[in-house]
Amino acid sequence: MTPKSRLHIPQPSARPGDAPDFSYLSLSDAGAVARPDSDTPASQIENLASDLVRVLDDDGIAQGEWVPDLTTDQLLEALRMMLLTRQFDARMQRAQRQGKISFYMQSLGEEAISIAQGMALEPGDMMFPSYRNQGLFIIRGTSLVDLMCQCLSNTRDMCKGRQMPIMYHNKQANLFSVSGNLATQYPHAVGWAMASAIKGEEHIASAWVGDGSTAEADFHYALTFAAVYQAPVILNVVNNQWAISTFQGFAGGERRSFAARGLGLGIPGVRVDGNDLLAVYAVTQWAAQRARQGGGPTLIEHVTYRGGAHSTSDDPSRYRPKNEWDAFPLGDPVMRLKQHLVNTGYWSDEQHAALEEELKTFVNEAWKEAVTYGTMTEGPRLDVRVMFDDVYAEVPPHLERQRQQLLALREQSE
Amino acid sequence: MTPKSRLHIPQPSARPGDAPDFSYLSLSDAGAVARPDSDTPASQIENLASDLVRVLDDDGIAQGEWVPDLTTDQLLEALRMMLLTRQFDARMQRAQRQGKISFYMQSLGEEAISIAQGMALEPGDMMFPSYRNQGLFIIRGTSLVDLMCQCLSNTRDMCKGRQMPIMYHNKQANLFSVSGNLATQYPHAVGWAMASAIKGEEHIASAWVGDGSTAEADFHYALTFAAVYQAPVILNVVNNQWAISTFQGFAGGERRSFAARGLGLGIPGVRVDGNDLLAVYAVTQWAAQRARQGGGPTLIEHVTYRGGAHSTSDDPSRYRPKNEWDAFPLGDPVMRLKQHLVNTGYWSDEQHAALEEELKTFVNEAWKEAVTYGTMTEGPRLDVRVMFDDVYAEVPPHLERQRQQLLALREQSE
Amino acid sequence: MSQMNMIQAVRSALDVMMHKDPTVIILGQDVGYFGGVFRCTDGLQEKYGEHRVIDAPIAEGGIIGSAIGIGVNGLRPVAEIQFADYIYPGLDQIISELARLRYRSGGEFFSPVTVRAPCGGGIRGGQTHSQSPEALFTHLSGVKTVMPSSPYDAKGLLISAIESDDPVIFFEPKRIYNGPFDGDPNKPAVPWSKHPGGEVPEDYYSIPLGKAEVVEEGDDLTIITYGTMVHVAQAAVHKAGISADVIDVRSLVPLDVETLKTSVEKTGRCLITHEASRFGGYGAELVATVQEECFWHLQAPIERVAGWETPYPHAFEWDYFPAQDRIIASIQKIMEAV
Amino acid sequence: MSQMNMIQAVRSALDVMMHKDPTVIILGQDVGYFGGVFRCTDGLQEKYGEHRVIDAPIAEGGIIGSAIGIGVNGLRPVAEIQFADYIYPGLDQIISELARLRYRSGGEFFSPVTVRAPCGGGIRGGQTHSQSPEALFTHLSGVKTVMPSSPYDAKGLLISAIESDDPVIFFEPKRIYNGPFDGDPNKPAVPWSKHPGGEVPEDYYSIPLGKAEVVEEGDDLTIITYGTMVHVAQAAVHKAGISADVIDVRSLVPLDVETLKTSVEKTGRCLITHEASRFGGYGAELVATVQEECFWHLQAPIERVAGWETPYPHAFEWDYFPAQDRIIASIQKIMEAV
Ligand SMILES: Cc1ncc(C[n+]2csc(CCOP(=O)(O)OP(=O)(O)O)c2C)c(N)n1
Ligand SMILES: Cc1ncc(C[n+]2csc(CCOP(=O)(O)OP(=O)(O)O)c2C)c(N)n1
Ligand SMILES: [Mg+2]
Ligand SMILES: [Mg+2]
Repeated sequence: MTPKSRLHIPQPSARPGDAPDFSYLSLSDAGAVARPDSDTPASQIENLASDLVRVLDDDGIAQGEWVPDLTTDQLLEALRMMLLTRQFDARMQRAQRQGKISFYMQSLGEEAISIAQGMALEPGDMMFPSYRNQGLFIIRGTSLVDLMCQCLSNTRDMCKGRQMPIMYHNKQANLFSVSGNLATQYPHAVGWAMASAIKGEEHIASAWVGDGSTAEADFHYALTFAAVYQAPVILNVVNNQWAISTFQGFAGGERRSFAARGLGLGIPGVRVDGNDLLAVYAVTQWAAQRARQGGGPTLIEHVTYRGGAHSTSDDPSRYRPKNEWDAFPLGDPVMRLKQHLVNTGYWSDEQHAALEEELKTFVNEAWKEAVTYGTMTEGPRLDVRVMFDDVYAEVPPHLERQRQQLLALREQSE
Repeated sequence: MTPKSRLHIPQPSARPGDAPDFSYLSLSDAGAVARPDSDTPASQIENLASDLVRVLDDDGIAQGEWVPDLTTDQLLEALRMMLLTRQFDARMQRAQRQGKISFYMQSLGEEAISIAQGMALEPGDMMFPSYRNQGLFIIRGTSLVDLMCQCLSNTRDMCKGRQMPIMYHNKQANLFSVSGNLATQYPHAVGWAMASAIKGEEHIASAWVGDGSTAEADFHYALTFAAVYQAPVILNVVNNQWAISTFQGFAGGERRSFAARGLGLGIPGVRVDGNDLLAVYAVTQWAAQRARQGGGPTLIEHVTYRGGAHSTSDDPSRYRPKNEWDAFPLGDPVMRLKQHLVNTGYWSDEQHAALEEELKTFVNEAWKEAVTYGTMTEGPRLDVRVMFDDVYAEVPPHLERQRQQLLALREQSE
Repeated sequence: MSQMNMIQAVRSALDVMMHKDPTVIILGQDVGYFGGVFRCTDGLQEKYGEHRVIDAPIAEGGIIGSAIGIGVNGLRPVAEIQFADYIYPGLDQIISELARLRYRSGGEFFSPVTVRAPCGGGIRGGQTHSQSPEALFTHLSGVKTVMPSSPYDAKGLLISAIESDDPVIFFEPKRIYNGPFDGDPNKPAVPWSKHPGGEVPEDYYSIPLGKAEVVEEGDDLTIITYGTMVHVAQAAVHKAGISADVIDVRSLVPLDVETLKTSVEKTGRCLITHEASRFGGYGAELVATVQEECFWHLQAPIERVAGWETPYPHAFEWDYFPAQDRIIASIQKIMEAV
Repeated sequence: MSQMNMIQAVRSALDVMMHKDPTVIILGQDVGYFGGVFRCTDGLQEKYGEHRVIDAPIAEGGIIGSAIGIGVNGLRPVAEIQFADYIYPGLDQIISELARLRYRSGGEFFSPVTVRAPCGGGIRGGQTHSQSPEALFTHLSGVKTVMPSSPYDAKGLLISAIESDDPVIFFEPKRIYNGPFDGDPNKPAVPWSKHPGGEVPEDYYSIPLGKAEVVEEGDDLTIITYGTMVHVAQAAVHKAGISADVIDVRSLVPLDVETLKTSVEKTGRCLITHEASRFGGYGAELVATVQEECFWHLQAPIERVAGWETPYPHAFEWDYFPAQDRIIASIQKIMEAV
């Protein structure tokens, strides 16, 4: 073999020890991108897939046509929900470190996406989250205790002990079951939206995947089916720059944005500042309106940054600069909304600190309650009998037999 | 359920009984599309994915910047090869009707694509054909007898009786084994090209799929990997307007061209008149040069029409107008090249008719030879022993045992 | 009562269910305007509209994946995969999602998808149109797997599959779409009108999943099989001139162990046959189950007659197919054992 | 000789082969700069360059599909699938292409791809990081399937897999990456340095595919197993205080029938155990094979001890896992039979 090679290997802009470098990110100024009517044909708004819709400028002032109709109360509630998500994450991260739960994944730095979209969509709209959308569960009112009990696989676990932490669902709140398999929820969302259209209902569907997951087949299937049937669905790509150790270039992000992935099928793409709650809200509302009007799918790329490790099993210091997040030009979504509210006079550092304290206490109270339902190491434990339920709608004879076998064995050993 | 629905169902422009209508096809005039340098960045040539590169105009005159450097001898050879492909198809179609082979698929109307691309690529370039690329086998010198023997599953069958008709390969000629599974060859081509780049070789790969097959996962995988690694590969979509009974709208072709499918990954797309041998040749050369220069993949959409039934199992009169092909605005590739050659004075109707006769005889002679190696119903038959070969590199004991078992059974019954 | 072939019976099941339950919809390649490459959905789009009988892109994973979402939204999708050989791009959605959705969500979400796919050889389909991949599904927890051997069963079982809130993989042996087949390709084709299994009620009826059928009764031997091989096995039994129980498993998962047990305890001898290749095939589970349940009654080793451990070859279709001669040879071996 | 755990042994095999054969390349998610989520490729990219240890997009079908093409072009790809639970999007390329390419092309094309995937439970992975899907592969004609139970075997078998011109699916039981595991999660972890299987030569050596190993010899019973369960079975045998052959199948396909036969003919009793769920699992084939080959020697029904027929549940990992107590209960049942 000759050493000569033209195989292109994507290179991140910085590795451990290097200075962070986000010059590869193309940014628009806040307010710079025009807001077309939501029924504009896809072919006339291809720029939205390359530009970056931003509302909050560097001083936290809302700018331009995309400024959404949100009251101060709504904005304060959004801030509260983002902070709550962050406090929840921090508490659960700690629980994992303490050996109380087996695994955890934070959404640090990406909170604006779930909270804004949760606010922009209607309760009847169905959501198909990824594992980094805990904010959707929170904004849709899932109790923290329920979320914690899922992570604890305890007696109150909604999943009855069957899933690793963070694989939540909330049927009542129209939140689909999170899968451990990447991107599989994408065609589900499209199918759900197709059914909504078949039934003539107004509800739309929305799904989330990460940048890395766009390489999976289900991403392609979903886009194809959404385009063919003009399904009322919002397909979100949360581009947090990293999969596990590979940056978004390994998902094909080096040359075009992820928002552009559907253009070849006639699916409009919108690239939005994912750390700008106002922008995400506005873009989501736009896409939802488009879908409800019969305008079909929209692909939204949220440009953000994974502030923490991929999961509690990961150590990002092995593959990216430690301080990369600090250098991220779109900042921290919590700080940006806070700055906006402080600027507009409705919020202060003191109030913010007080809110943080209040939420910390709230989360700690929830945790205290959750562990009363059991942890991995102590307290009540789920009845092992449920292991054999729900494989089928009714427990078939062979599973009943296996259940009895196990119970007999357990009795014997007691 | 309410009858109300917004589910969009793609509708072909005409059904049996309707007048054919190709107004949905956007066409450029011959010579109208500029030819950029083959190293132009993808972002600057997105128009090529929407325009239609054409060289031969309605009078058969070659026009514009894409006129390739082909001698008259080469053009005459191309015409001969297209005609040979067509005669071969006709003969094999008849063989199927006569019960001599179990199945067949013609490439009627699509001959220019395989012949032009076979001429434009280098012998060391690896081809990953679909089942409708028999022209590639012919232009690369596979003997008709070999092709026929494959279809006959007889004693000279290159596949040793294991494949249905038309699943050829030609290792020496760098033609990969045709698969019955749609689109699976696409990632193979990309992988092959990656290996070429790893080894630092000049060879490129090329793969073909139909419009309908673009919906498969492998299409997406191939595009993603080709874009990420900038693999030296030409990815062809032969858009013959129909899958089996569904038109190209069911593969997402209603809003954008298939050539546009890679734009979101930064893969340049070129939409070409697939019935214009000169245009296909020119575009292929352009893409090959681009790949060899390290410019990575190109997606070529060949706009053509499936002149015949999908296969011998199909009856297209059930789902499309009988005379649709006659109305196809890009005509018949054979007639168009013929017209060009007649116009330039190097060819005549008489010569054409004589060539047809000559090739018919040639094909018939080949068929006569092929059947001496056996048919489904008579003549020599493949030794059943080979059924157990080539499952693994070496026949493992369990397969040897099974072979002996079968042979014992056969002896017994004699 | 009508005479129906298996295609008509499948179509009738779909028709009855679409009429009865407005949430039933069909999705698949060429199933709509065209009526399916095997004509199983012929006329249904005209009758029920384009929004209930839906032509799909050529993307098996997308068909199954979107069907799951459709099912979660309260409809009851029947997905057609054009050939069982092409179900593999949909395997991830079946294995990782469809089969485990109810379980992983603590029983709160489910999707009642039925996946229909023509399977099996004997139609000169070569290695890509002849496969019997049932064993890849029967190992999964959370899906049911069914294969009928007659029009009557096809309709009754398909109706149960569609009505089931569990996902069902429904394999249709295409070699017997038009008539029962005894394994001899040189004999003239027999139509279903000549077979009692071709008598099919036009209206609704269902056959419960999880019940095998003893299609022929005898004392000396138990043959356990399903699909096309039911007919081949019966012909072999007659030709061999022995008295055997021939059991059509029908529902591969859940398996009707009791029926197998009762029979093998009676006969003490057992032969298992299927078209799929032997190693790791569904027959292996049948052997394991029978030997676990009936060990003390067995008077001879359980024999398997199955496809060879090679792909299904085009030219050697009838050498590959586990035909009567191979079954008879095994019957003799079993009966000789003392 | 060195002390290696299974991760180091796998890495050593890759290193040895990359050094020996410049056509060997590695492709997979996070395998390059990072060295793999289980660190099996740590340091290899630095040593052999970015063009031989290649980070891949998150697309298992694309990894296998492109690896096939890479192999056809004369290189020898080793593809890593991050967890066996995520191999399903690649199944179509494995089943329809990789396994059958040589056959369908009359022996002219082939692709010597090795697919590595960590499998099995016991690491709190829940239903999506605990699966043992080997039975989906062992039914295929044209691929070989391997699962080692020690660092020594892992290296020797992986080298054979890479050298093989046949495609090999190579499952690595991740529960024993760092040490043998007897099935009791409450006991302190044992490192490989305390086990003879942790003695691994640093240089090239290979263990032929298709050969089982009798890891423990005895007279009363044969236990057939593989992967993590080899250690659990051995512990159970010791605890039960019986004398048993414990056979590590190692190469699931092709299967070393002779070794099984010799043992069961000697002992007359047989137990089969694996982590995967029982119905239609690889154990079914083992039962079928043993009963076919050794029927007249069997003094008791062959027992299977396997995962329950449910997905692998997070909270009930140790109830699901076929631990010593279940094996011992079955041993007793087998030994009591007369
Ligand atoms: C089908 C599949 N393949 C691989 C994995 C392992 N895995 C889990 S998360 C992850 C990275 C995903 O990156 P991205 O899509 O960008 O999402 P993010 O974690 O950044 O939110 C990988 C490879 C998986 N869960 N599923
Ligand atoms: C994976 C897979 N799914 C379905 C089929 C059945 N099938 C064979 S050809 C065909 C239509 C393909 O249409 P297109 O890609 O446009 O190619 P064309 O036949 O027009 O050249 C279908 C659905 C198949 N062969 N493989
Ligand atoms: Mg990411
Ligand atoms: Mg087509």
